[in-house]
Amino acid sequence: MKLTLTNGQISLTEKRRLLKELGGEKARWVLQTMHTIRAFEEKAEELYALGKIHGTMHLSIGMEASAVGSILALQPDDLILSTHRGHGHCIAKGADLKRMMAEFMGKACGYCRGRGGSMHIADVKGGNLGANGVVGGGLPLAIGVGLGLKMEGKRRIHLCFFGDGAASNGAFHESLNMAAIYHLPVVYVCENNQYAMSFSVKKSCPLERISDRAAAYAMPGATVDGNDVLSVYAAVRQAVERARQQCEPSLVENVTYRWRGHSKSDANRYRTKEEIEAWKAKDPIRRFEELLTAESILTPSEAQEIKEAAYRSIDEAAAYAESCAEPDLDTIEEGVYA
Amino acid sequence: MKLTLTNGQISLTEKRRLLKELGGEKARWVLQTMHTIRAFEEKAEELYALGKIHGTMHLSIGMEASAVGSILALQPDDLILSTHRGHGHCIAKGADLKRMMAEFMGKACGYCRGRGGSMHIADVKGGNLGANGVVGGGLPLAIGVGLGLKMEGKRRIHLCFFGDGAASNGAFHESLNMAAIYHLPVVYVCENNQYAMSFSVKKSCPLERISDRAAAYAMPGATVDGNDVLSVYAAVRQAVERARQQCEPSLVENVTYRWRGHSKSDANRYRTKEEIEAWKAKDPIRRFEELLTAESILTPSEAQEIKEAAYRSIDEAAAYAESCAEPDLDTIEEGVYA
Amino acid sequence: MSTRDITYSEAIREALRQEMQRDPRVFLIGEDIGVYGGGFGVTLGLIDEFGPERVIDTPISELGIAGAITGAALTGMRPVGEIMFMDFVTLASEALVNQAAKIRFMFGGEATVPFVLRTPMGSGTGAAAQHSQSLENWFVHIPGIKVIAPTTPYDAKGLLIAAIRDDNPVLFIESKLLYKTKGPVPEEPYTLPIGSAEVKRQGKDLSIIAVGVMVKRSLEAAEKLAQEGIQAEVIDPRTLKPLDKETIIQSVIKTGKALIVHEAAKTGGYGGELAAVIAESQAFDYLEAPIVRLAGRDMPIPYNRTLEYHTVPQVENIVEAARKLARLEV
Amino acid sequence: MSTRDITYSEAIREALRQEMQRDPRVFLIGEDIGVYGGGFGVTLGLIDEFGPERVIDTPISELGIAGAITGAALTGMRPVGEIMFMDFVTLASEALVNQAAKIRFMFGGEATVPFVLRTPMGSGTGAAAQHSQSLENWFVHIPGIKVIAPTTPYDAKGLLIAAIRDDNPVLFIESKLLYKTKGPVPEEPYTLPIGSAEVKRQGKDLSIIAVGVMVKRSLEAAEKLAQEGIQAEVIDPRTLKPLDKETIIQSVIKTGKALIVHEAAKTGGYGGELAAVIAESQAFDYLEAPIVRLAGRDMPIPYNRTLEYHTVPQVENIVEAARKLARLEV
Ligand SMILES: Cc1ncc(C[n+]2csc(CCOP(=O)(O)OP(=O)(O)O)c2C)c(N)n1
Ligand SMILES: Cc1ncc(C[n+]2csc(CCOP(=O)(O)OP(=O)(O)O)c2C)c(N)n1
Ligand SMILES: [Mg+2]
Ligand SMILES: [Mg+2]
Repeated sequence: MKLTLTNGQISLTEKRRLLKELGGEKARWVLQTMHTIRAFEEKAEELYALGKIHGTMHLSIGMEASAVGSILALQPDDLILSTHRGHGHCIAKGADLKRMMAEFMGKACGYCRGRGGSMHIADVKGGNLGANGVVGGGLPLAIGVGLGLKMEGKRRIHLCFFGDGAASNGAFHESLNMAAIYHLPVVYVCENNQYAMSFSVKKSCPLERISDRAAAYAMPGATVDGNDVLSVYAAVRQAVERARQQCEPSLVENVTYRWRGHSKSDANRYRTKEEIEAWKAKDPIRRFEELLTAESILTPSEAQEIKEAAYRSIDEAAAYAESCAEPDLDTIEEGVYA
Repeated sequence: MKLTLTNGQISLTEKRRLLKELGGEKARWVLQTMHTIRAFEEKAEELYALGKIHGTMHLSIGMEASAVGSILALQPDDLILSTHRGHGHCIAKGADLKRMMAEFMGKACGYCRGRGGSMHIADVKGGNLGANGVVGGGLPLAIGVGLGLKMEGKRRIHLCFFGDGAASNGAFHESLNMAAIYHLPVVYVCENNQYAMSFSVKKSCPLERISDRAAAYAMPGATVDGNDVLSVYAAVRQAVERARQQCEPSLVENVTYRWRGHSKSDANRYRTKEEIEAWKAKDPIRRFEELLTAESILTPSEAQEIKEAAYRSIDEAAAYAESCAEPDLDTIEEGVYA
Repeated sequence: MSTRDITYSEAIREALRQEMQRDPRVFLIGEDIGVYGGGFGVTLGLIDEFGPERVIDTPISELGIAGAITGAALTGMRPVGEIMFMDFVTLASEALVNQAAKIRFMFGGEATVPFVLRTPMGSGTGAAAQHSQSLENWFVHIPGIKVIAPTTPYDAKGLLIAAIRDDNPVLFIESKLLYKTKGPVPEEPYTLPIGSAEVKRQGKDLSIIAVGVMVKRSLEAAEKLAQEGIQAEVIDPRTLKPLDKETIIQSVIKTGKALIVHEAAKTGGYGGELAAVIAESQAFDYLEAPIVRLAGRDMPIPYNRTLEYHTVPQVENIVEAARKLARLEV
Repeated sequence: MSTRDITYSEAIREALRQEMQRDPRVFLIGEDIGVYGGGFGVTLGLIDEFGPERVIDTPISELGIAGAITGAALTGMRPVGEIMFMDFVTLASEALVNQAAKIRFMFGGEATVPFVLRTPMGSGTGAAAQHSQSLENWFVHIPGIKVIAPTTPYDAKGLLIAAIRDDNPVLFIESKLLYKTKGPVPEEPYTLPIGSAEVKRQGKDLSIIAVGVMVKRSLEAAEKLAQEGIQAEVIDPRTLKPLDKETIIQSVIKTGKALIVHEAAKTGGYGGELAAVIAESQAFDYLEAPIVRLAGRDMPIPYNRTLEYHTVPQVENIVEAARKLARLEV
């Protein structure tokens, strides 16, 4: 891909250009959405601790730029497939926070009527074809979504998220190969957060960069600093253009990190506190906020207001979700067949 | 890999060097084994037409150099995994022709006691862990064979054959990746005969060379003229050395062609007569024979004798196989469990 | 339009062609289904009519195929996939079981996954252990998938059209040994109800419930049994899931004896489901003898012809089992 | 050495440790089984004792794991693989079904494939549709594989050691909800026979045959039923394949009533096999009532706690079904 990167980042000049192009409103949306994702997950954690959410969940705190920067490059009617660590994708794609939180609480008014929970939230009307409890589970589906959109002929494109762990699965190979040979409008976004559960990407992949595997499919690939929202945007945007204009797939790797454990049952035995702290210092939200204030797009107090608005929206969502009813037991078998 | 190739071939000088190193006996073995494979398959075809062999079979006529050149690089106690098009591998690995032919006829004295047939011949004692009816079915097993041999610590190595079609399967990705990250003594040999059934490798793979996919696993790869037995040998030998000395995997692609249809039910609708004829002109057996006579390693009449010996051995094998008994119906359920 | 005698595979091809003509959202995807016509020639010629955009050859990527039909269905298409041999649905099963079958339910009913996945099952072709399996019960066991296994050209066409128009993932299992069998099939498109069994032969002495090619063998067995004065009723469930339990139960109430025949390995097979459905129903009170399952042996399919023949039920085995059951000798 | 109370997961870990100490050919391979200790902590600490060469973490490559154990077994090793959730055996099933299960037979008996593949099944953890399945009947249906599903720490240790020493591919299914349950387990290594059921509770009024965590629930139900004067016999097959039919049949002959309980979806499940085994046996003549299957609903496991609870049999459902059956109200 035609990207000039230093340490995975586009230049400051390029960032300025992009900010200008995006305009203040979009920039605000980016910041607020990243805050919203974090606020959502912090709230979910809190409610989990209180026993109001059960099961398990996979938090993406620290990875917000990957979700938001990627989806910023899409049109509203483009389609995404998400992952088990998909709350950020869902929110960035425009999901209703209330229905999302209600789903976490297993309520009838949740996106899945309480059937799915964190791992299966979908917002089909909003273009999110679903999180996935199976690692790499979305990758084979991406072939079909790409085929369907290509046949439709409306130049809609598809963005498929997956993790560094999923890149070791056979599904990755079949999906990228078929997208390449059929010339499908698919953007593959690998969120490399360094680990598949406890298995370091350094162990699972013999290459420096997962995006170098794009070459095996004659596809362009790029690896960007996944904690830099504008670099993510710059890379994914190119891939989106290629998908939309040339109907060809690409692979973008967002290098990032999850601050929390893998799921609700992780003792963090496979990594050090120092490593976590070092990554926390690269907080994608703080970095973008600093850029916006440095570039005088926002004042610090405006930035603070945006953050507060995000947290408020989550409080409202949680309150709404708590007020929702449990699914009716009589409806238990609904939805198995159409 | 460190190979100087022109049109996929090593130089004549290098061929001479290899021939000298191999010596006359090995060279004869190579020629005779290629003839034996062809004679075996021609006989199998004949017996099939006579109704003495049933089911289906996948002939490798035209691909003999790939099997023989690859296995020439192995030690007798090295292990191979073969494919549905595996008669050549089996013979080159030293299988008893009588038991092989008996298996084709479904006889009790066949390698699989008549249970397996063409697609499942194994010669476990001889180091052939079996043909495979599943395309790419051997690839996941190769991980385990490599692990087992590595743990054994006797520097035995494993060679896994598969086709161009199998290279599109997820099994390929998982196998090569795991062999790479665990540093396994595995040589992957892709027999690219241009088609997966009717699907051209030009359609299934967006790259010129399948071996370029080795890079996705930080593994060396090479593509050689698979109809040139010494070039195949030269490449596989390097991969074998790497496996044996450094305990690291490699990928070798032998570019070749099957003269016959995919199986017994192929109307050849997907390719032209001209294409088939063009490849027949590259007959690996004739080429090697010409080299040996040109280099005065064999006289034409010696070459003729070798060929006749090969065909004789197959006639004997067929006669033996015909004389064998059918499996006893009382034993039908034997072998399901140990 | 009129009714002609055509083969089972022609009937399937006709259903595909007519649905593709009718509905631009229908497309085919699978290995070698284009010029090659598929492993058994079922799709032969369709690529000439509909082009490679709607008759899509794939690499050997069964998971990819299953994913492709699932994903395309999510975008509103109505794909028909093909897995060349049922043995290889193992490679596709993650997408079928964890994705396609569950998406609608997991998403609270807000998505539909309308596809058909065609695949041939069974032994009898000398193709040995990895090309001869019958794994229908695997998918019968998965909520969210429908499973159809037609046994006549007429049923094949009507049920395939119904399956394509159905809004759920449907596994459409074809019987290899039936591809060349002929029967009357109307030219025009028609559908048959999914979830309706057919009594393929009336009889009062025992009920034979058979799957796939075993329906044909059971009908042949019934002819022989008739010569001995035993009248077997032969029931073809046609759709294995949803199952038309009522037709089976009523038959067993009438005859008091149930013989279940399939070629899949006996243990863990669909015969268990059928036996249980009968044993837990009101037919229980009418049973005059144990419920008998005649099924494939619990072993892989061998290559040798004679061994292969004796691995799965044949007409004479059905005759014998039915005779014993009718005479209450079990 | 003595017998102590340890948990089901400790018992499994002890079996692994002791076999690894005894036999250098035994090694472990699976996702996050090293420092993480596996999805459910079962292998915790083993990497410290045996090192990363014998406790091998893998990428997310389930097919690779299944292939690795099959291939390693062919070289003479005795690997123990782990699939983190049974739902993901779908991804591994080609290697299990078409390779491991068939190799010995296809090769005319000239190879053995001695491995164990451990995997946890079941719902009850709020993990929803893709992390809660019970697919035991898939593998029961595959000739060449043995299937074990222990329900107590004692059985888990003895059967796992037996499985590791067995020369066949064995699927060893653990019940998530049992990991923390405790029971007496001898310290020294021991084996239990594969293919032997256990009557976990004696009773004369009805036979309950249960799988996995349902054995525990059935025993609890039996206690309650006893208070009502109903004596339920509870049978734990322990090894689902090979199945100890005799123990089940004798029990049903004694009680005249059979209640089958499992959490897998009812249709196409193992309950069908059990029902059929009874209905085709000599126990048929002793049956006083229809054979009852109490199983998971035919739907994916939902996330919501209440819905999840009501998707699979609970103690009170077993009590109710048993009561009805004992009173011949079915
Ligand atoms: C096929 C499959 N195997 C194993 C798991 C268990 N599991 C859930 S998430 C996960 C790690 C995934 O790693 P990655 O793809 O890098 O995504 P991340 O969790 O880091 O976001 C694993 C092993 C699963 N859900 N699916
Ligand atoms: C998993 C799987 N899918 C499909 C088939 C049917 N089939 C048998 S051989 C073959 C083509 C294999 O192509 P390739 O790997 O190039 O080997 P070749 O036949 O050319 O030697 C196909 C599709 C199969 N046996 N296994
Ligand atoms: Mg990760
Ligand atoms: Mg090929």
